[in-house]
Amino acid sequence: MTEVSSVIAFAQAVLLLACAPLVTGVIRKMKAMMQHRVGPGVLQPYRDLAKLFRKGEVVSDSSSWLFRFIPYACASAMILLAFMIPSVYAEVFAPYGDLIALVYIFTLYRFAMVLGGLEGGSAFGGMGSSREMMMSVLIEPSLLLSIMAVAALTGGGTDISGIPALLCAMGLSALGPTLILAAASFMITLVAENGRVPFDNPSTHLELTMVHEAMHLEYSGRGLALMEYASMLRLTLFMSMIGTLFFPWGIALTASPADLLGGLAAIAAKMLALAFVIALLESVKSKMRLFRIPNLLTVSFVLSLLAMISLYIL
Amino acid sequence: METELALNLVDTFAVGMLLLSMLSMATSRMGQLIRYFSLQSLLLAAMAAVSAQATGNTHIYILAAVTLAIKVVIIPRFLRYTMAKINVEREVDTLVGIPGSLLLSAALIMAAYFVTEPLMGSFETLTRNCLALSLSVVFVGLLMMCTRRKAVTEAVGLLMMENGLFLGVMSVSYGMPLLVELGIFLDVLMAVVIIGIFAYRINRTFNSVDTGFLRRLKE
Amino acid sequence: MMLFAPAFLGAAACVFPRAPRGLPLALCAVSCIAGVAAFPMFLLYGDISAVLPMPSVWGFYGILVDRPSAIMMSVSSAVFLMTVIHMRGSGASARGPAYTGLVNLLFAACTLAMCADNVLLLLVSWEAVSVCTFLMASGGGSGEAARWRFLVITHFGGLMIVAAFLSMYLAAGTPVLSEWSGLSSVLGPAGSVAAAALLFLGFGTKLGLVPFHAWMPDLYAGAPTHTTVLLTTVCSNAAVLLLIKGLFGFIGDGPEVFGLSFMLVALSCATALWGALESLIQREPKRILAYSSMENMALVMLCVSLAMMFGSSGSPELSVLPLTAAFLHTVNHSLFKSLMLMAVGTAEESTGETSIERMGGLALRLRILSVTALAATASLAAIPPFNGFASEWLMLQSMVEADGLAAGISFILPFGVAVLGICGAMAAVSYARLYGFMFLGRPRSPGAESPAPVSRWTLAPMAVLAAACLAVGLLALPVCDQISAAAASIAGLPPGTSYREHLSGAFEPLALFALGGVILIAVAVVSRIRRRPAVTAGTWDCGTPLDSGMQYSSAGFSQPLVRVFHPLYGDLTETREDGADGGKTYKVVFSEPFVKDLFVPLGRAVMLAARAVGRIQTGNIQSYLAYILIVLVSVLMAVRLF
Amino acid sequence: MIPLPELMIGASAVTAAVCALAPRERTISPASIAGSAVVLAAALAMAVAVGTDGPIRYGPWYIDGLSTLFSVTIAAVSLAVSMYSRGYLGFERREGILTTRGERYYYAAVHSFAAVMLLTCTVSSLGMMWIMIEATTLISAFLVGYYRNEQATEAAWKYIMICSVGITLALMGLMLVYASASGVLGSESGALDWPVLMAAASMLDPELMKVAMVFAVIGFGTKMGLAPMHTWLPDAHSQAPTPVSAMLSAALLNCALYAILRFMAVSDASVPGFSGGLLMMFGFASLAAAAAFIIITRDIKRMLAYSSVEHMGIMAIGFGMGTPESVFGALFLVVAHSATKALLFFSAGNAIQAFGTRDMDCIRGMGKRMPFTSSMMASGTLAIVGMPPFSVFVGEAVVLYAAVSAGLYLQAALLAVLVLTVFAGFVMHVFPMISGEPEKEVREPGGMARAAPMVMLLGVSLFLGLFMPDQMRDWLESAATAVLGGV
Repeated sequence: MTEVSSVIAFAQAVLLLACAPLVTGVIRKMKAMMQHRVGPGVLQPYRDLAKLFRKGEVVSDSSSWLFRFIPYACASAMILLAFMIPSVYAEVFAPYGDLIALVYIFTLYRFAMVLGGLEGGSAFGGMGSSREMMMSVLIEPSLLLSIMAVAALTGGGTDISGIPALLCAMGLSALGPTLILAAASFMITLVAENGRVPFDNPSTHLELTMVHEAMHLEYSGRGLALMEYASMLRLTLFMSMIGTLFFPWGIALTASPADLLGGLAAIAAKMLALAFVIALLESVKSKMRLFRIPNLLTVSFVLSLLAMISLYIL
Repeated sequence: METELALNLVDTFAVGMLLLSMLSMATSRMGQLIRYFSLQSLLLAAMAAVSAQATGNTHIYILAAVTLAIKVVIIPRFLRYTMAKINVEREVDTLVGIPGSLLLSAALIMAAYFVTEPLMGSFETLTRNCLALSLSVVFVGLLMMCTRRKAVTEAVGLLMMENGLFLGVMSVSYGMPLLVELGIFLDVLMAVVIIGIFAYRINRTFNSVDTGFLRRLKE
Repeated sequence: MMLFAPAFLGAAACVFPRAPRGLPLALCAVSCIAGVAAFPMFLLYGDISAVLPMPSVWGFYGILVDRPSAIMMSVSSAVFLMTVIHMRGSGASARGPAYTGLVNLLFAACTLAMCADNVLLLLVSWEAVSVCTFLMASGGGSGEAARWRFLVITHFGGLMIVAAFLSMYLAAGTPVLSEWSGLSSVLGPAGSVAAAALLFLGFGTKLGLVPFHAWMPDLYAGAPTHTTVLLTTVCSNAAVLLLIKGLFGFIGDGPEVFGLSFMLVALSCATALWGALESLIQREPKRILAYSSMENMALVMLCVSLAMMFGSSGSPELSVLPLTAAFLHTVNHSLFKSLMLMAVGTAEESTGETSIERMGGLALRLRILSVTALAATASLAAIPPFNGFASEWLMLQSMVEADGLAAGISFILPFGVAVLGICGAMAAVSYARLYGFMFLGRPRSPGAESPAPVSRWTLAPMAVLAAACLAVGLLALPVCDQISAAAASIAGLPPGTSYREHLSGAFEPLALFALGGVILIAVAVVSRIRRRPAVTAGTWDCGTPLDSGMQYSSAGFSQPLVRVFHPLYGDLTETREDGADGGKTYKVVFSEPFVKDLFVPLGRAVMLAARAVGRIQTGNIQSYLAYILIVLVSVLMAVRLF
Repeated sequence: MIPLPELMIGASAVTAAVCALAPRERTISPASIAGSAVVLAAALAMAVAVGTDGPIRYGPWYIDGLSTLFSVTIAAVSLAVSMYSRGYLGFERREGILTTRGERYYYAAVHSFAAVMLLTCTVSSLGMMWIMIEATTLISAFLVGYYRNEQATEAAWKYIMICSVGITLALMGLMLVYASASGVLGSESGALDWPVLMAAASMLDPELMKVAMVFAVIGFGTKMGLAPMHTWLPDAHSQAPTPVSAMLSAALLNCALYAILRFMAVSDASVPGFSGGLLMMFGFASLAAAAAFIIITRDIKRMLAYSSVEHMGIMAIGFGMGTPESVFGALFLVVAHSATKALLFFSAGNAIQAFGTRDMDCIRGMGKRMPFTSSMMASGTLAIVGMPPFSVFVGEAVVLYAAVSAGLYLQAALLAVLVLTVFAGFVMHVFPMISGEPEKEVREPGGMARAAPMVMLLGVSLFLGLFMPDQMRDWLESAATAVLGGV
């Protein structure tokens, strides 16, 4: 790829990095409006991160070097992904972005977070980790399957930057059952992976219901800031993956400014729509009982499997 | 003497031997049993003589003599001596009971005839059914060993098996090479002596010659 | 040939128990170095071969080091070397000359099995491997019962292997293995299917194929650590190499084994899932690792059977990718599994505890150990950029490759991906659990509170192995070039064929993870700016002081998953009874269903049959004579009638 | 040329006499060892002579590769036995079980036993052969009943009774063969000499030969220990003095096998495959029965006896298949089994004398207290259950190979499964004796006289398992041709 496109790819990655807190803020704001609350401004997440970044750090005496290392690992894994996933322009900066690597880097993130949860030696961390792990057993395969289904649909292999272009080229003929099923399964995965309602409630610290927050419990100051930022970034990444891998129409295929503007508009619109959906879900549904979560996850797994199979049956 | 008579004689002797082993199955007295055995051996010797006469190979005479010496005279003596030495009570005690063992031996005799029936054609011998008869005697002897429990009775059963065998040897194949026959006789003698010795040992260690007591070695 | 002199010298040295302490180990190390040199030597001189002048019953003993065996030998010898050094460190040489001698023998046997060029030599050395491992496994305790099971099961496998090789020898007509190829044409459809199945199952008994895995957990838990290490790495390498050679080199993947390959795929998937499931609930680290070996080897066998499927469905050139994946994963497995086992063994030795319920907090106390263990865990859980990820990535690639095949087979794609995904996730769970409860949190027992210091000899080989794990993960592609050449040479493909043209999409782990590294450094630097020193305080305890009992237990950790997959586990008997002080105790007992419902009843049945037959030995002479009479009469009757 | 057969037999007989009459008791066992060494040397020389310039055939002798194979095996076993007996009897003498008279008696019996067995394998007349086999029974009966206690007497009684019955039935078979042969050749023409018989074999009456073979296989099979006629075997082996058990198992059974092989060669010419079928049937029966008994028995010597039954079964199967490979393998198995089984009996003897019991549940912790014996027993066990690199494995593998190549897949599978069962039973019994902790204080009965033969036998088993020199191969193949009916 040429220098221009690489510069653009770099720029869009930076854009993603920059907008991640904003996306979270937007979702929170929408939610508040749906619940007839005023709610904090959309820039609130930036302020929170800044505050946390300024604060001093307190670490548990039972925690080791790993505990201090984990925030860096999580944050940088997500940032790396930001360079692997296209948003505005159908090229990525990271050399040879690969779908399988992408999924496994998400696993890395989860793994690190779980270990961090176990570090404190308190009941909460362990509980959060164990629940996270229970969910991941079903999340990971469906994530893998749904992404591979799209890859197989395009026939372009596991190269990320190829997929949007190929899908666009296929036009509406791509909108077959495979894509629909895969997208549906991916949507469920998104909600579960990012710990939103009905799987988990990001805004509570009630011991019995929380999953992700329980693992963050021991972090503070900059460590917490990094963790929080990483999870915001993860949400954004998932959303932009839906926008570019499953419904890429509108993405800029060439580096011409017009296309790029169109792409920017398109991704913004998609993000807003997704944010609306998530906010709606969180407003109308209540959190599930823990042991009913697997049922929903199994549904997403089966959906993704069907997506794959439908590719060969139909 | 011409072969007709020889044939009849051999047949008669053979049948007599079978009869004797049936009788010894039927008897319940040790002394009687040994007497029957020596009588059977006598018939064997006589038959050997006759077939030697008829076929004219003379070394069967020697065989007849040896049989007479060993089986009619020495072995019965030795058995009686052993019995006297280890004072066995006179009854033959059986596992199956006399009628049962008689029926069984009748079945075995039929089996012997049935088995040897296709072989009859393959001899130009003086007699056709001697093979069947010898097989029957062997079977009956073995049956006696299976159904009688005293050490001495088992020895007699073994000896009767050998008689049946020699019946076959004489009648079917005019005896064997002399050396072999003598060796066989030697072995028989030795076997009986050794069996006697061990019967004596059994009696000494178990105070009985009832081999039904020998049941220590098993899984 | 000079290369292997030390190997057999070392093997011989063990025979003299009077030899000074440590001499056998030293000799073994020498021979290991010689073994490591195998691959470089191969690159320099090409095939190395040698023949012993003394004839055996089947031809002359000969060895041939071609590319695949050279690679496997080098890797295995490297692992072996590390193990020997670790042995020296952890004072296992105190086990006495017999043990170290057996170590030498095992090395010789494994090396010979990998490079044997004569069918008898191969069979002999393979069985010798089983015997050595059996004799080395005498750990006492729970292992004893498992040893017999191990020996019997592996002997069963050995018989299957013997049968397979005999039939192949029959077809080939020559005992020289290097002259065997494409025997399926001679064996005929049925014959080649039978031979392939026998090979697969036979080696499967060593690799823990369901249901032959019954020996694994107990043996791993009972045997000395180094035995387990060698068993699960070096022996498995030999098994995989021989399996692939046998299936693709000797028999050849013709269309006749197509149906079989489906069954083998199914069997391997079942094994992988079972291993992943069972590893979730084990309490002893070594048991967890036993099941994880089972799972990893099942993935290897899955790749092998996939390759069979591709080859038999008429596109042999595709089979190079799965074969490469299989080889790569075997290599990786031998690296990270040996590392993990050594770490666990060292931890057990220094804490004196064998249950993860009684460990914890070691990361604070044994820092270097925890770092190496983390590398091993990450590789086990296929976390990028470690080598476990590289091989799983290659496996997924070979799955994607099925896309290009006829519709019948491309079905494999979704299922295979699903199995891989679930196995990977479960593996991640159980290794997170393993590492988290061994090294993190607060110590759960006095032993873990103050572990004994670990010697440098012990740490050095582990550090080397950790580095190797990372290196292979980063340099996956160049490594795969070598391996795929080997795979192609076995599968009889033209030497030019590389796995690369079958990769879908382009992926350069080195570049990607370099970028990742840059980012990591950047993040670290940024967050160091004007940073206040961290304050250390107690864990947040909601105001009630934490005791070790309030820590999340490993059983509790896996409880949600057990709830999800409840029906698949054996009977989990939950007993609650009142203690002396009226307190409630609650425990969950898992029993391996295959042992409980298959092997134990089998043994009982055999015992009953034996007793039934045993009755004929009544001890009564009359009945013995009666047997003779009956047999005689009945046989005579039979002859007369028929 | 020197008359080797006479030399061999003579040396053996003389040794027996010397042992019986030696003036000073200290000279007895050296004399016996030297004597059996001479015998072995003569046997080997005979083997070489036969190997170079064909079968020896004069006077009463007919000696071909088969004969030399068996006689060398017998001679080697008896040498090992007389070496081991030195240590074994020395122990009993110290225990006060044994008197000088008993020792003379023992050695004389052992050597005459050996002499008779050697005669069995070298005479040409089947009749003489039969006589010699009966003689082995009569002589060894005394050895079996050597310790005159209850069990020994019982064992000896069963042994002599059952074997005499069997041998009588064998004589019936012999008689029938002779009858049909003399029908062809006319009497007085040495119609019992094996070469002569073989020459005329194809003309013999098939019906008759069938019945004859049934009698011969059942009769000699009783002596060889084929199930269900094997019943005497465990008793005799367990009650005899251990060296004698080794001799019974490693030499005597081979003699009976040899007799069967000679008959089989004759009958195959007239009714091909019939005797093979019989042998295979009894072989599988023995294998199955032995597997069961090995699992349930608790007496170590009985277990070894049953394993002899098992191996006789495998050999019977191998000979029964009747292909060159299978016969080759079975013959190899004869040698391998003799070496290995003798080794096992010796190590069992050490264990029994050390622990004072034959009950395997009472023998524990040998590995710690008796390293040499336990290592020998371990390797012997692995060898006898067919683990490479020992020779039994090669034999079984060749038989298996022959079965597969003859297309007898079912039989091959059955063989493999039964061998596996035996393996399980054996391992289950033996290795607990080695591992574990000894209840009482025991010490290794040492001594060169014990160690040397065991090491020797292990070496033989190992070497034969690893290598097959051309001379050995030629020897076995000539024996195989003899079995398959070449004169």
